[in-house]
Amino acid sequence: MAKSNDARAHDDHRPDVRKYMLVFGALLVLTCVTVVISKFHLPRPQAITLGLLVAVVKAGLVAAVFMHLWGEQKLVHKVLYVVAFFAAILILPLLDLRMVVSRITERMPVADQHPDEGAAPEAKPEAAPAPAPASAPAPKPAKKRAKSAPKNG
Amino acid sequence: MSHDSHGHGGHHELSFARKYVFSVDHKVIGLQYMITSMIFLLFGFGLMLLMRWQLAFPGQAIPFIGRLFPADLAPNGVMSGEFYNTLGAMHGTIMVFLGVVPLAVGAYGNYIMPLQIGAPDMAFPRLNMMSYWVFLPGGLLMLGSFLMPGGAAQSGWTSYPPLSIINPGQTVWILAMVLLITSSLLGAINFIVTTINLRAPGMTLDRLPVFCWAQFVTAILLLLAFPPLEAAAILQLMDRVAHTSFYMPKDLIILGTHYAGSGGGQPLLWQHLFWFLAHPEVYVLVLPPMGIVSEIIANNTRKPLHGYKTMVVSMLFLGVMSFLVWAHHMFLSGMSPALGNFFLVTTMIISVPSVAILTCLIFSLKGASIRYNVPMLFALAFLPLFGIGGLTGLPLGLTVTDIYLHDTYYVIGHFHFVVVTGSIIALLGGTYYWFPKWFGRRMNDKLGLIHFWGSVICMCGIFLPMFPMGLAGASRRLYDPTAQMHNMGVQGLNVVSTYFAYGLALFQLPYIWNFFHSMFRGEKSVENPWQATTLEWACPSPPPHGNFEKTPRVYRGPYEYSVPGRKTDYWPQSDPA
Amino acid sequence: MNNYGWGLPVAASTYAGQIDFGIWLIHIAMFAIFILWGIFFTYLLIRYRRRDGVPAEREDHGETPAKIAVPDAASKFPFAQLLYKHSSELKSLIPDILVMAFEVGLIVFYAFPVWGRIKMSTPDPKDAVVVEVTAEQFGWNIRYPGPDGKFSPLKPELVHFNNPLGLDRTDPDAADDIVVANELHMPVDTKVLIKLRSQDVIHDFFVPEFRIKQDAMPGMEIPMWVEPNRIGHYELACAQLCGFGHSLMRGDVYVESREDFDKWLKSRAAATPAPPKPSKPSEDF
Amino acid sequence: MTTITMDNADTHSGITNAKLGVWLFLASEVMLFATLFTTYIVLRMGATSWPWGWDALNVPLATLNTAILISSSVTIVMAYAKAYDKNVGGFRFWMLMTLLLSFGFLVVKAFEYGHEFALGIGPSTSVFYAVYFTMTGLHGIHIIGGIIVNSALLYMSYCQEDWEHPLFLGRVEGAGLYWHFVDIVWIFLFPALYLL
Repeated sequence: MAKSNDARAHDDHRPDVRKYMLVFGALLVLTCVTVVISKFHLPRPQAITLGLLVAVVKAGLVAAVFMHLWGEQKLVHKVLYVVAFFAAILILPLLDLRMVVSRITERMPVADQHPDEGAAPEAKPEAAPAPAPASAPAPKPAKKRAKSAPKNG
Repeated sequence: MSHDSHGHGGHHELSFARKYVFSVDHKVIGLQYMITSMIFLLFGFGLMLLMRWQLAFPGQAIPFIGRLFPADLAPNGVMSGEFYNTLGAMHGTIMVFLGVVPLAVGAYGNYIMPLQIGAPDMAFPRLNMMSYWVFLPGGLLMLGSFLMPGGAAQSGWTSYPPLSIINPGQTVWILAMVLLITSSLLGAINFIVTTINLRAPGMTLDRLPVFCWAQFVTAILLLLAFPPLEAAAILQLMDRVAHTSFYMPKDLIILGTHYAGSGGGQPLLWQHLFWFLAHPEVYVLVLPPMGIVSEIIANNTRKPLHGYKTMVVSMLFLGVMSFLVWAHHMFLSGMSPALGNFFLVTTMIISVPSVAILTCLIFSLKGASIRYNVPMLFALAFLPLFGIGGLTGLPLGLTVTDIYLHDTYYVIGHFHFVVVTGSIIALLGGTYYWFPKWFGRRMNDKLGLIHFWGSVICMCGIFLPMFPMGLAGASRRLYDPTAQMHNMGVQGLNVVSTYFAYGLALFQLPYIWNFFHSMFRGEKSVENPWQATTLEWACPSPPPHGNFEKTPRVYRGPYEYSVPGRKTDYWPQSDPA
Repeated sequence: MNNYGWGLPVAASTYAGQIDFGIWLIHIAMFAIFILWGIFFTYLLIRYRRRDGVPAEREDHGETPAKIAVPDAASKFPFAQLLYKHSSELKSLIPDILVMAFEVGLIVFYAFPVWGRIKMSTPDPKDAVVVEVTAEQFGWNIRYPGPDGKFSPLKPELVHFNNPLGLDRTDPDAADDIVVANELHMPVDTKVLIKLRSQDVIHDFFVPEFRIKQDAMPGMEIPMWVEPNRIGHYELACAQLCGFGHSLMRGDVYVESREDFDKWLKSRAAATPAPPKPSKPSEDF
Repeated sequence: MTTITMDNADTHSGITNAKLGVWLFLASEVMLFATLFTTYIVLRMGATSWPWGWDALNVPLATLNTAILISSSVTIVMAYAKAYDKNVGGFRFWMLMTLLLSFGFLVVKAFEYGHEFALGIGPSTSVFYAVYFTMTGLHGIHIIGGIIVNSALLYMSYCQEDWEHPLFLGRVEGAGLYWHFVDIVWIFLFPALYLL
């Protein structure tokens, strides 16, 4: 392809309106799906993985179709792989906190299961008159959440 | 490589403001960065001189200017604890973020890199101008924080919470940092796009001079390492202003009163995010000077660099690894010891590329015909002194010996040997080397020699005593070292360092005079005074707007010196013969 | 206090010797490396200075031929071709590989085991003297559990001038706790488990003679241990910037025989005020 | 903008300067939001109590907001399509729709914040609200930045000289890339704060 700087000539991202509308519909549906799933108040690990999965699919759709990443040049993909690698390094501070939890004095209560299953949620008075009912102590977080940084942003 | 939309030579004459103040020419912006960062370096240097007085003679009034300071900072001339901490924090911040980075990346990168790749200007000239005009207000805001009630930032250039949340002066520090970070981000984008897209025809990646490789890796580090600090600084700003508790644990009792924060914060989180930036930052400080030293050594040994490919691969590897070593600053900070072992291994891995680069530079001297002019003296002094800096990093990088040496004067000696006798010596050498290109005149060699020998001896005089002090256990950032008995044994070394520090101040005067005097009345110089081969010497000095009359075509590698069978012992890159 | 000179102060704890060994080993290696490179460097500077008529010799690794004659002995190695192509460059890295081997040896045989022993393992509280050191802006509050050997949780709302730790004396565990400011007593040749806490900002527990250093992180209780093996009076200093009084924040560490230590504990226990009736702090003023 | 004729074809990467610059800027933005997400996860793991999204925040309103932002993503892609076909009327219509939708997003956000402030909930209430206000606030600032850029493009489509400029399509694509990135950040932010 002729390498000129005029964006149209060599960037043959010929816009395909039908594909855009298709993706638009898919995104709206996925949003409703993720909201409905969260309404069930699943136990922590399932909720996190499902929510994350839907978010990654939606982000993938936006990036691949709207941002024309699908047919993009290799250099842009390389830039994104480098960024993904360095963003993934930011996991190490989480690793540190997991290992140091035993030292933190103000620790999470040991209640491991979900608040609705049995553990009497002692109402923890919110500092301000919170509108929602006093929040029950969230149970001990499950396995470390996968890095949810927008990988292909 | 065509030219700006308003054409070559015949462009309409710009007004004084557009030509010199709000210029979009990478050369004018480079000089603006240079003059500004040198003034900031001098200011940070002055802060250090005050600190050295307090360290050597604690409790005694500062001579001559002691009375000038307001009463709360230095009651009747004697420096107070807060004032000492302010000087320490601002010395670190100004020297790193306002001095060396803008000089190494903003000044040299902006001026020399486009010339070395044969480009007419940077990829985004207006963005380049914007990056300077965001940097300057950031710098002035940082200096302005001295005038704030309560004084400037006082919790070290690392501003560890919770101290930095309850100490005065940190808010303006954060705002200035956000401006500086934005300026560096804009600069980094500009550098990467220029290096990728605007190279002259024939200038493939393996013909790129080492200085351009160093600036390219530095730009990637700036682009990817600065945003985490910006996010962490915004969180700290929220902690200070909106009383959130990102870094404030529960039930803190500060000066007897129960801190009314909601708790739940993690002070370690700031340390992780800060050092996630700060370690790539120190490689940003050292990579461009390594590039400058390689250029000067290649030119003055009259032979190609030994192991060009090894050096380039080492720089890229250094760039990647610099993101994986940050927690060797945190071995003793409450971080889990198991992670200490991981970062010990990555720290030892990262010492390999830096040693490889130094080895290649030293082996470049083998079989050379070395010319001992002033830039070469600076470049040669860089090698052993940076070697000392690197070697003293070994006991600090090893977890066990770091238990004793962490946060002592050993650390201060280590990083000053890397930054002062490493980066700043190389940057000063760079001014002697490229001065003819900037102003078409040469700097006076006699003054250069005085400046060189005086600076190197005084620098070693300041920083060598810090190693025995560190071994004796003298901690850093101590307002009054004599308050602790285990420092009494080495207090004499503090006095030695202070005298050498004042000596170093004196030896900068010939340099300042030489720099500004030669700008107008220096001895006129030819277009290529050092008979160098890289592209920046293939255009008139000082280069006109648009740099090259005809776009240069590159035919060979950057350092083709002493090619057998040629008349002259240098073969410029753009020479078709 | 004659144990402070230019070099390392006297070693007064069991693992101080190991840390000193590491420091001296690395410094000897550093001097060796620096001097060897220095000699080679000055030789090069003198031997290859510019002389008229003597041009620089290029190593002419410019366009190395594609196919390098690899000696058949080495040809079975995977990267033989590549290594031989860049042999001149790689030969120059041999000194670095030696230093790297030394470092790997240092890490595996010295750093991992000693770091594991000092920082990653803490002695069993039953057979060690347990002390809780709470750092605050510009002072160290040192708490001994007293005969019952139990610490009571601290209540921040009870903190006021003469109760810096917020100790609730009515709590049976806390009744016999001994709280001392800036004075740490240790029996010689017994393991001491120190629980390090901080009330406000980050401080750092540093006793040069014990070669012990650990940041006191607010919101964390960090266990560390030391086993003093030399009777004497040493200095406890803060090694992390904690405000304007950072350098004035010092304490004294007394290592004495077991009997003296117990005698001192009893004298302090006698001096501790009897558990007051649960008065609100505001009533005292 | 410099119109660079292609005589360094062998050393040019084939990607226009503007697009490469925008992607690098998005790279630094990814690092910024990755740090914020790391902070969110670290603080959540260390927190003593973390309210459930449905309890603490108004999820239906946020779902509406997500729908608004996704549709603004579509309208800006339609604007790019119209600019690609040099149809200035279509471009102006779709770009106006994008601006209206982004204003709508800010209005809904303002309602949400106002409701919370009225109840006395602020960033200092608890770590959850601190993370919520900081992340959505920073995201809101990025939305305002996007609005400024998009309205500048809309204005430029009215003056002939800019609309004919060969690089105008590149600018629209750059603004579109940035806007899609802001949308992707919200796609991750919405479940993280509201639903889990």
